[in-house]
Order: sequence, then structure tokens, then C-alpha cells
Amino acid sequence: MPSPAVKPPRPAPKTDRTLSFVDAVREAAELEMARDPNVIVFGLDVDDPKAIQGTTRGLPERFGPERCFGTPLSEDAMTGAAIGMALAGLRPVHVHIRMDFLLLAMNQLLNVAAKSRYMYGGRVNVPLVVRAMIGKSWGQGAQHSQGLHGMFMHVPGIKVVAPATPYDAKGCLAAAVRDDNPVLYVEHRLLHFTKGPVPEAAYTVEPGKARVTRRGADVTLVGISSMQVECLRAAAYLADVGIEAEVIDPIWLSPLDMDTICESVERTGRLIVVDTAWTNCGAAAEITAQVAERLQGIRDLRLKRMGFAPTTCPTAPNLEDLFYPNARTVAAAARDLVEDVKTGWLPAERADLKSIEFKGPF
Amino acid sequence: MPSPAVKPPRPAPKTDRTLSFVDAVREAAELEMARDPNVIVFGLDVDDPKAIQGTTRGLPERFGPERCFGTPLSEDAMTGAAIGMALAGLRPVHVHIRMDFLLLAMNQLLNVAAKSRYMYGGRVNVPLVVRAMIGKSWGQGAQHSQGLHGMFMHVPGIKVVAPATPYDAKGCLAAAVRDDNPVLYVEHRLLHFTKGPVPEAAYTVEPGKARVTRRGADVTLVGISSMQVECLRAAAYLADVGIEAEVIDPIWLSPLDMDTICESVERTGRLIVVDTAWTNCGAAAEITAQVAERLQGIRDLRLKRMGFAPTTCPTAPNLEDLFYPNARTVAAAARDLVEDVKTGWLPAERADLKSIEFKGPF
Amino acid sequence: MLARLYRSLYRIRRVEEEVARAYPTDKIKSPVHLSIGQEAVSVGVCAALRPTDVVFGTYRGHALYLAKGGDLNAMVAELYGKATGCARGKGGSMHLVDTAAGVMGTSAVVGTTIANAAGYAYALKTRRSDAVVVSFFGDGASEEGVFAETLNFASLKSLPVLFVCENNGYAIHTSQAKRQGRPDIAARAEAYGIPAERLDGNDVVGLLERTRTVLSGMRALGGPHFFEVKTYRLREHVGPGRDFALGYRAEAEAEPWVTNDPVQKLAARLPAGERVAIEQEVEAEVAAAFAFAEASPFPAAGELMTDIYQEAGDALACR
Amino acid sequence: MLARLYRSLYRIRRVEEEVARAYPTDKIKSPVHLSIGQEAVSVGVCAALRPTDVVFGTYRGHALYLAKGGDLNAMVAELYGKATGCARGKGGSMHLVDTAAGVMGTSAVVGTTIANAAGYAYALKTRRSDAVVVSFFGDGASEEGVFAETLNFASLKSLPVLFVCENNGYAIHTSQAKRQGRPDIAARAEAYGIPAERLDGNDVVGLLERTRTVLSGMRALGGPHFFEVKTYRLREHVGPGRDFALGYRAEAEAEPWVTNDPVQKLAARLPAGERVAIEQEVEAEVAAAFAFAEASPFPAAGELMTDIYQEAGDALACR
Ligand SMILES: Cc1ncc(C[n+]2csc(CCOP(=O)(O)OP(=O)(O)O)c2C)c(N)n1
Ligand SMILES: Cc1ncc(C[n+]2csc(CCOP(=O)(O)OP(=O)(O)O)c2C)c(N)n1
Ligand SMILES: [Mg+2]
Ligand SMILES: [Mg+2]
Repeated sequence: MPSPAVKPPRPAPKTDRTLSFVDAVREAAELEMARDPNVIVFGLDVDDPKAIQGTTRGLPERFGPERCFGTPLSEDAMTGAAIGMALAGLRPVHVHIRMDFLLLAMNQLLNVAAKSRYMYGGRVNVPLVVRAMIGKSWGQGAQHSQGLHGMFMHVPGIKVVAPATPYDAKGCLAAAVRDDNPVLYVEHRLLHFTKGPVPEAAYTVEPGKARVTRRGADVTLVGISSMQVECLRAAAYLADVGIEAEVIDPIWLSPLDMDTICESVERTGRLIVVDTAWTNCGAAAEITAQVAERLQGIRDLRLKRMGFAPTTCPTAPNLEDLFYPNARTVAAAARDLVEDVKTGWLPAERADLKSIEFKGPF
Repeated sequence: MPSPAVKPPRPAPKTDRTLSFVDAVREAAELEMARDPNVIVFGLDVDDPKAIQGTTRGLPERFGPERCFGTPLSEDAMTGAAIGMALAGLRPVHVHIRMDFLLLAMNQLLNVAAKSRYMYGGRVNVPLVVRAMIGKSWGQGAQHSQGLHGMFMHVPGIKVVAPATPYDAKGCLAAAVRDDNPVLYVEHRLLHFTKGPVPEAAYTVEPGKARVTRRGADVTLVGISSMQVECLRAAAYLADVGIEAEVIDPIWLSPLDMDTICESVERTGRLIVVDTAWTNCGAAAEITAQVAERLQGIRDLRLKRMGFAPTTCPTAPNLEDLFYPNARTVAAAARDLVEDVKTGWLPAERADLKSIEFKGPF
Repeated sequence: MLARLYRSLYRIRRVEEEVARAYPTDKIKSPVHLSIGQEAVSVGVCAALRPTDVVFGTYRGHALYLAKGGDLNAMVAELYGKATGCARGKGGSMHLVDTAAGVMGTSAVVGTTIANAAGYAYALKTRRSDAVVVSFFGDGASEEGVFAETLNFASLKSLPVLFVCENNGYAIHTSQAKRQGRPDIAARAEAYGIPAERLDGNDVVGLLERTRTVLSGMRALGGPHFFEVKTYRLREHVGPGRDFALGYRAEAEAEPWVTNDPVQKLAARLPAGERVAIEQEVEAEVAAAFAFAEASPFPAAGELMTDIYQEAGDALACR
Repeated sequence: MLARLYRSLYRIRRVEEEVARAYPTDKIKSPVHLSIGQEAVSVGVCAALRPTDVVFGTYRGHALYLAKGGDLNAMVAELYGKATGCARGKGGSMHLVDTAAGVMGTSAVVGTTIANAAGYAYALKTRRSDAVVVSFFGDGASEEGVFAETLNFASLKSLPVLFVCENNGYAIHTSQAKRQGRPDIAARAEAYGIPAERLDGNDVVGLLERTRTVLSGMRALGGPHFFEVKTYRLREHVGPGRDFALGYRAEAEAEPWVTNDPVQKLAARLPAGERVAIEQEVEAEVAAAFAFAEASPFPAAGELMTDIYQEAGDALACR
């Protein structure tokens, strides 16, 4: 249960400067590389004309091809090499344009990076950052759409962060780079298009604290990565029918700030966890289980998980729509939870709350 | 919540014939290979003098080196090859002496095997069985001790089974081989030494039903793989202090028979899930979350998860002991749950309930 | 034979040009990796195959799928995400399949199907079949560990796989020289004990003949073989357009490939009447395929939860 | 030089013999993969290294750890699972480490450290260091994809890594011929553009000299190099005993290796007095190391939850 000494959740950022998520990532990388000559950025295609959606634009020119370079198509060995670099005192940021490709690097990430410090009795550190992007829509399909962060939360020794705003994108990447441990940094490709306030100077958003992004007394919505955006939109739909949702962004998934989440659910008595991943054995399962454990005997709860449909991601656009939760389906579920009855309500789409649109090829 | 049409949980087997877990696995493989010429068994060292603890003993001699063969050290390609064989109508059983090595094969297992049927619109099947062993004790340490079944439960399209008895070992392997889908078959190396009743003829233990291995009204213990044995022992310790535990073996983890578990917890009001894996985003998280979701509003619950300590597996024997749950720590946790107070009780070890001992080198 | 090759080449080129033409309408919501410029590799090799032979390919799979005899209507419908698609609208452009034609799969994760092909060949071998498997992949795929592992396995077990590396010189926007310490892919096959040779990807007749010779050896004696085929991609990595403006390659580099475009070259070798007849037939077929795709329905909503597992009603998948 | 080499060889041999002797007491609850028979590879190569050079190895790492100067007491204590161990009792025999001596890691998953070594070498290169990294691994490891991927990367980036494949002819109980289509590991390195050579693993002096020559080239000009060193394991794959009774290899096969045992050969080349003095010193040192290990405490219970993450009190790890 939440201890009385709980730190307050993070405040919202205050600044007039607006940046896209892409530019926030790029800026964090540039500032960290300028600050510390040990920081290097590499991975397939980081130095090509598309520059990983722009997130690595300009880095090779400013820091040279030794500190920012593309690699062969060799996820396994490149991850192993990143670990070796980290053991030697570099602070590599290894970039993957799709999180799905991490399945080729699991051995180095989980058998080596996550375990090295412990199995060598604390004699070494692996200050490695792995940036991995979740794809969505335009028929990206089965192998280009997975959110696999739950697998990394399963294994001790590696941290996981999934920023949802440009502000956190910048601050979390800086924190990840400065962290002496392996960190999986999860980006959602649809978030790349979003904009928000980002201070110019370097700052970090450290592990350990969630952010309450909206206050409300009726239901707690925990939205992970891009689902944070959908949860905030869902809260707007819910406000239209008089329901006040509290929205929480965990930001860091490992370590996870359960104090902030439990404190909220203790007040609202209702929780929906919305993930951009499968719920089975995923982050949503963990959060739900911890809330159930920590609030048992304290108050009666209503709980629900939402995430990918328990199937493979299809490409037909109509099926793809059904595969993902969205603001309206989250709002509908929340209303049912609050009113404790299947209302059958689905809000009509509000033009100002439309989900991000994306036009291919990718 | 449990539907009224729930199938009864599986009955216990009745036979006078006793076999070890190892021999049960071997017998199932032999019967299936004899029954269907498409069944083949391969993997690193399956045809060597140790024959994977004896589980593949005699198969190369009886069925020839084309149907039972060792491979190069190439987990990734051998998994890919197994998928290709399955696409061609063979029914490969790919054997891994350690589950940890699956981290080299995740791409083929999760991006290809689990997704092929769906992403090809049902035009193909991948009838592949992957046998993977969880190691424990004698300083096997960080990279030879992991139970990673939770990662496979996370992804749709692959089934997961973790038999705990020789009876289920035989029946589940047969069911897995005959299944037209990829199946991860999890073996715990300490279970290999156990013995139990096993009928001679072929039979299957199909997905979809858990087994209630002990009846009791006070607390439900769900024990996965080797933790099933510890849970049964814990129940004996608990009986000594007048607490009657109900013990459930889920057997199949994906699909998971939540009806049987929820029906039990609805009666006992108390649940401990004990896994031979980390609890975070693991099978224990999933079961706990589903129970909390399904029984919300139905009855007040007490819940607890037990599993690996949230750290890397150490090798010093005293630390290794602390890393794992065991019958006595499970019993202690169950009593606290039942009495709803930290009793501080830890049962004195009963000679007849000692955990399996194992002497190295491995 | 020339007419057959021309029909196949022209048909693939025209299908992909139509894909490119239709793309801006946003009806094809699928990432397309066009083979324009590379068609002769698939056409030449597949012309030597029997229907019972099997191929595995990549996300850049339109040419291979069609060259091996995959159903055209089903392919275009798949790009449109329609229920009549070869993967019933669930796979899209990157996951073409036609088991009846021996197109066993095309994957979006680089390198994966190389190992699948070897496994399929293992199965054929256990059945004493004289069919062969052909594994198509790019120069980039040769850098993945699975490539080396598979070569070793195919060599060790003497499997009937023909490896065809379509070396177009690039992985996305990165040239082979920037990715390979020794840019000689055939040499790696040899290091694993597999006979290997370098071929010209514009010489469709040469490819056909060489494949025929090699396959007759493989059918008789077993064992793998390796082709490194030099070719060139004329469009962008993914999407319908040209990409010389990106600056990662000079347009001049493409010139010899355009000059030697096998579609044009072969056209010139056919009697005009025969050529025109082929072209007219193909045009009609292509137009019909796009009309079929447009007219086809999207999958029913229930399709989201079918085909996950092979069993009655896929009930297990639905919780 | 001979004396130094002999001391190192004899010391490693004696430590492992003592491990084998102590093993049945069950005080070493750690799976031991003995190098007995293979010591000369580590000794010969490491004798040419500087303290600032770095090595990566495998679970069969006792010889490498000691040859590179790893602390003996800390190693034996680690096998005993004691708090004074080189990994504080958390790693065991398979995860020896001594960063001060340049022993950067030894992994239980075959092949993994090959890539780690290349990454380390990349870091050295960016620092314009003239230190080198030596990656030790077995013949089996050369079948893992990471091996091929790493060779390409090392070649592409011209990294200062010396790859040393300790080819003992077996992976557990399976001979190289049963696992490799073309059992020529050096040829693969060449296919990736890395100069490679085959060496005799019993010729400790030859190994030292060849390594010296190669390293001076690498330190001056950069770029990787590859040794395939033929050697032989005299004990079982894991555990203290002999295993000829298992039947997977004939005892006769071991004979030439026993006859040419470098420990004996070198002993014979030293003046008796010098030899005996070395042996006596080593015996005392070894006995002291085992006594140290026996006397050392097990880690405190709280150690279970430390060292997971690098930070104050490792608080994050404890929920
Ligand atoms: C394992 C993996 N890594 C990276 C990618 C991203 N990616 C898609 S295509 C491609 C280039 C592949 O190049 P090549 O094999 O030469 O094929 P080509 O596209 O030239 O036909 C890359 C890197 C991927 N799909 N899969
Ligand atoms: C990735 C992986 N696959 C399989 C194993 C099981 N295994 C342990 S040692 C070994 C043989 C390795 O042979 P080799 O590389 O020649 O080294 P050697 O033991 O002969 O020194 C195998 C297969 C493993 N540890 N890691
Ligand atoms: Mg290419
Ligand atoms: Mg070996």
C-alpha cells in the first residue's frame, strides 16, 4: 500500500518552447553527445537520409562517423558489440527502427546486458541505451507492430522507459544515457508526430516517478506510451458525460511507480490500464496484479485491462482498427466500469479528439 | 466469472505402472514417432551419449539419423529450419537443453512461428513443438536457470504447456506433437528425477483444462511446473496446522484454464500463485490479474504471487536458496494469508517433504 | 521460351507500375517494396522451376510471387487488404503466399525465410522428393547470423536448396561497401562448402539456363548451390516513387541498368505481333486484377480473431 | 621466458587438478569445465599480451583467467561460492572476471562474448589506444550466427581484435565433422576479409611468438586477425572426470595429445632445479588459494538483492 512518505508525482513541464517528439529525441541525443564524449549513437540506418524519422539528423555531421554510424544488418552481434563498448566505458545508444527486431537481440539484451553486473558481482556496468520503435497502422502488420516492453519488464537488470510526450522524450533519453544500467527506451512511431513544450536546456526525467496528467475522482486511467494520448482523449469524452477520469502516465515501466497509481486507485476505486501491447503477461497484467495485491482489504475495486486484441496484428484497415484500443473504446469501457453496467455507450467521434492519422508507405 | 457450463477439471490418472518424468517424455516421443512418420526429433545433442538426460535415448537407433539428429550450435537457424519443416508437413520436436537458449530463437519463434498462420490468412500451419528445460541449483547461475514461459504467453499464436508429473509429461507431449500449432513444452530439470503413474498406451492431455491436485477450502495454491510439487508439499505443511489448501496445476499455460482457478478462488477467497519464474509480467501476474478481474464484485479476495526473487540468479548456494520459493516459504505465506496477519511462522522441515536434491556438475 | 519469359517480365513490371499508379489514391494501405528493375532475377530462376518446387522470399516479393505462378487477383486484393487476398487481407504486400503455386512465404524480418527454406528442403529430402527449394533474399540479409547458420546446415545435410542472393547493392539507403568488410557474398557460401557463382541479374535467359543446369544436378545428386546475382532497384526502398533526390546514390549509377533493362531488351527480340498480343493480354489481366481488388469486400470483423490457431472455430483464441 | 611459460602452464594444470580433487567433496557447487589439455592456448597467447590488453572467454575459462593474470584466490573462492570470489560468489566457475587483469568476462551462453570483444575493441579504437582485445571461443561457437556477424563487423571497422578459436574438435560430445559442412573455421574468417591461420595448440612457444608478431602489426596498423588453434580436451565436457567410457571418442585419439602434453614437454626443457623451485612455489600458492576459499564466508543474505543495478543501495531492485 502507498507509504505515507510517498514522493509527489511529477509536475507538468512549463515552457513556451514547442518541439516535436522527433526533435526532442534528437536534441537529447545531441546534448548528451556534446556533454560526454563517451556517448555514441549507432544502429541500422541512423546515418542515412531518413535519419530514423529525423531523430538522428545531423549527429554524424556534428560528431563524426565514429560517434554516429550505421551498421550491418546484424542485430545480435551489434547488441553484443554495444555491450562490449559499454564495458569499455562508452555509453552507446543502439537504435532500432522497429521493436520487433529486438527479438533477434534478446540473448545479448537479457542473458548478457541485464545480467552482467550481477553475475560478475558488481565488477562491471553496462551503461547501454536501446531505442526501439513500435509501429502502427498503414498495414505494417504482424511483424512491424509489436510492443514488447513487457518482456523486458519481466527480467531484472534492465530498465524500461516509454515516454509519451516530447518533454519526457527528451528528459528520459538524457536520464537513460546517464544511467549506468541497460535501459530499453520505447518510442511509438505515431507519437513521433506529436508536439509539446520542451525546454531548451538539458534536463533529465529520472526513473521512479509517474506523472498524473489529469486529475479526476471517478476512474483511474493508466495509459502507456501512445495510449497515454488516447487516455487523455478518452477523459475528454468522459467529461462530456459527466465522468471525471484521473489519467496517469507511468513513464518509466521498470522501475514502476506503483505508489502513484495505487494512491489514485484508492481514491477512485476504478482502474483501467491501457497498453500499446498485448495484455497477457504484459505491463497491464503487472499493474493490475500489483493494484489488486496492494489494495486488497483496503477497498473494493473495479479493474480492467485494455491493449492489443489477443491476436496477431492484421493489415486490412478495418481489422487493424479493431486490433487497437482507442480514445472512444477506452471511454466506453470506463463509463461501463463507473456505472457498473454494460451501457452500450460509444461516444460519437469529436473532430478535435481524432486519433493521429498516418499515411504510408510507412 | 466461471460459466455454469464449465467442464469439470481433469481427474487424476489411475494406473499401476510407474515411470520417471524422463522416461515418460521419452516414451511419448517414441510412440508419436512410431505413430506418425512425419514426427521428427532434433536439436543440439539429442543423439549424444547423454541423450538430453535420457529423454531421447534410443530414438536415433530406432528411427534412424534422419528422424532424430543432433544439430550445429545454431539456435536461430535451427528454429527457422524447424518452421520450414513444419510448413512442409513434418511435425518437428526441437529440443533445447536449456530454456535460456531460446533467447537466441525468439525471432523465429515469435515473429515467424507464432504469426505464420495468421499473417498468411490461414493458408499454412506450423505444427512445431519446442522442448525447453529450466535449470536449477548447483550454481547453474544467471544464464542457466530461467523460466521464460511468460514471454511466450504474452504473444498470441503459440501455445505453452508446463507439465509437472510424468503422467502429464507423456500426455502433454503427445498432445503438443499432434497439435497443428506451435507449442512451447516447458520441462523443469528437477522434475526429470520424479516418478509417477504412467499408463503404457498412448494418450493425450489436451489444452484447456487444469487439474485440481488437492481439495481444500481455505486457500488456493496454483503451482506452475516444479512449483506444483512445492505447493503439494506446502499443503502438507499447512495441514499440520489445520489449514486445508486446494492445489491446482494449470498444466497448459496458454490457453489457460481460468475457469477452474476462479471457481476455486471463489470458494476459498484466497490465492497464491507460485511460479518457477519471475513474477513481474509473468504467468503469476496474468493469473492474479485475471482472478482480480473476474471475481471483482463477486467476493473479497486475498492474493499473493511468489516466484524467483526479482534479481538475477546467484550461484552461492545460500543465495540460490533464497532466490527460489519452496514448500516451507509457500506454506508460511499461505498461513499468513489465511490468518490475515504476519504470523512469522515457518514450518520446521519434515524429512518426508524435503525438496529434491541435485548433485552436479549439472 | 522467349515469349514466356517476356510475358512474365512484362506482367510483373506492369503490375508494379499499376501499384505505383494506384498508390496515391490511398486504397493500398500497405507498404510496397517494388521490384522494378530486379524482375529478371525472379523470372529467370523461376522459369526453370517445376510447380512442385518451392520458393521463399522477402517483403520485396511481388516479382517472385508472380514469377512462381502466384495468383494475380489474390495478390492485388491482398495489397488492398481485401478478404479475397492471398492472405485474406491479413498479411498485406509483405506477406504474400500461394501454397498451391509453391510460394511458401515472404517475411518482413530480413533473413528469416532463409532458414525456413532450408527446413523445407530437409523435409523434401526425407521424402526422397526430387523437388527443390529456392531461397531468395537480399545482399543485406547476408549479414544476418541466420544466413551463415543456414549455409552451414544446408551444407552439412546436403540439402536441395538453391540460395539466390539478389544483390542490388543496397540495404535501404546504405551501400554494400558500407556494411561488409569484404563485399563478396559468394565467397562466404564457399567458405561453408557450398558451390557458388556470380551471375548477371539482367540476363534473364542466362539465369534460366544456368538455373536449369544447376537444378538438374541438384535433383540428381542433392546438395545446395549458391547464386549471387547482381541487380539494381530502380524505385525507392519502400513506396511507389523514385528516390535519387535523397542523395544516397547517383542517378548515373542507374543508367547502365536502365539501358540494359531486360523488359525492353526482350521486347526487342520478339516479333512485333507476338509482343503486342502478349502485352494486350497482360494489360487486360492486370486491369481485371485491380478491378477485382477494388470490388472485393474487406474482411468481416470476426476475421480479427480467426486463423490464430488451427482448430475448430479458433475458439481458444477468444477469451 | 620458458620458465615464465612453464610456471603459468603448471599452475593452471595444478589448479584444475585440485578442482577435480576437491569436487567430490561437494564444496564446489558449480559446474566446472576444465581446460586440462588445452592450457597452452591461453598461456601462449596471453604471454604476448600487455596488462592493458583485454580478453573475453567462455565458461571454460579457468586457464584463460589465470593466464591473463586473474587473481587465483578470488577464482577458487568464486568456485566455492564465497563472498571473496572474483564475482563475490554470484557468478561461479562460468562467469570469471577480473577487470584489473583485463579479464572482462566469460559467458555460459556459447558465442556471446565474441561480439562483446568486438565492441570493446571498437571503444579502444575510438580512443586511439594501442591495446588489443583477444576473443577466445570454441569450435562450436563458430556455428553461432553471432560469430559470422561479428567477423563482418570487425573486418568492416578494422577493429583490433585477435580471434582465437580453440578448436578441440568437439562441442560437448559431438565432433566437428558432425556439425560443420566444411570443417574449416579459418576459411570463414578469410571469407569475411580477416587474415587467418591455423596453429598447433600444444606449441606454447610457437603460439607466443606468432601472437607477438601478429599483435605488433595490429597495434601499429589496426585490423583484426584470426587464429584457429587445434587443441584437445582431456577431461569430460563438464565435471572433473575423464569420459572416454562414454564412447563418443576413442581414448586412442587422445594419445598424441598426451604424448605432446606441453606441461611435460616444457618441464623437460627446464633445468631441474629451476623446475622444482617453480613447482614448489606453485604448490604452495595453490594450497593457499584453496585454504583461502574454504575459510572465506558465504555472501550475506542481503547480497541476493545487491548488484542488480548500479546505484545507491540498489534500492530500485527491492520491491
Ligand atoms: C532483421 C531486420 N532488420 C532490419 C530490418 C529493416 N529493413 C527492412 S529492409 C532492409 C534492407 C534489406 O536489404 P536487402 O537484404 O539487401 O534487401 P533489399 O531491400 O535490397 O531487397 C532493412 C534493413 C528488417 N526488416 N529486419
Ligand atoms: C547458445 C548455446 N547453445 C548451447 C549451449 C550448450 N553448450 C554448452 S557448451 C557447448 C559446446 C560448445 O562447444 P565449443 O564452442 O567447441 O567449446 P568447448 O566446450 O569445446 O570448449 C554447448 C553446445 C550453450 N551453452 N549455449
Ligand atoms: Mg539489397
Ligand atoms: Mg570445442
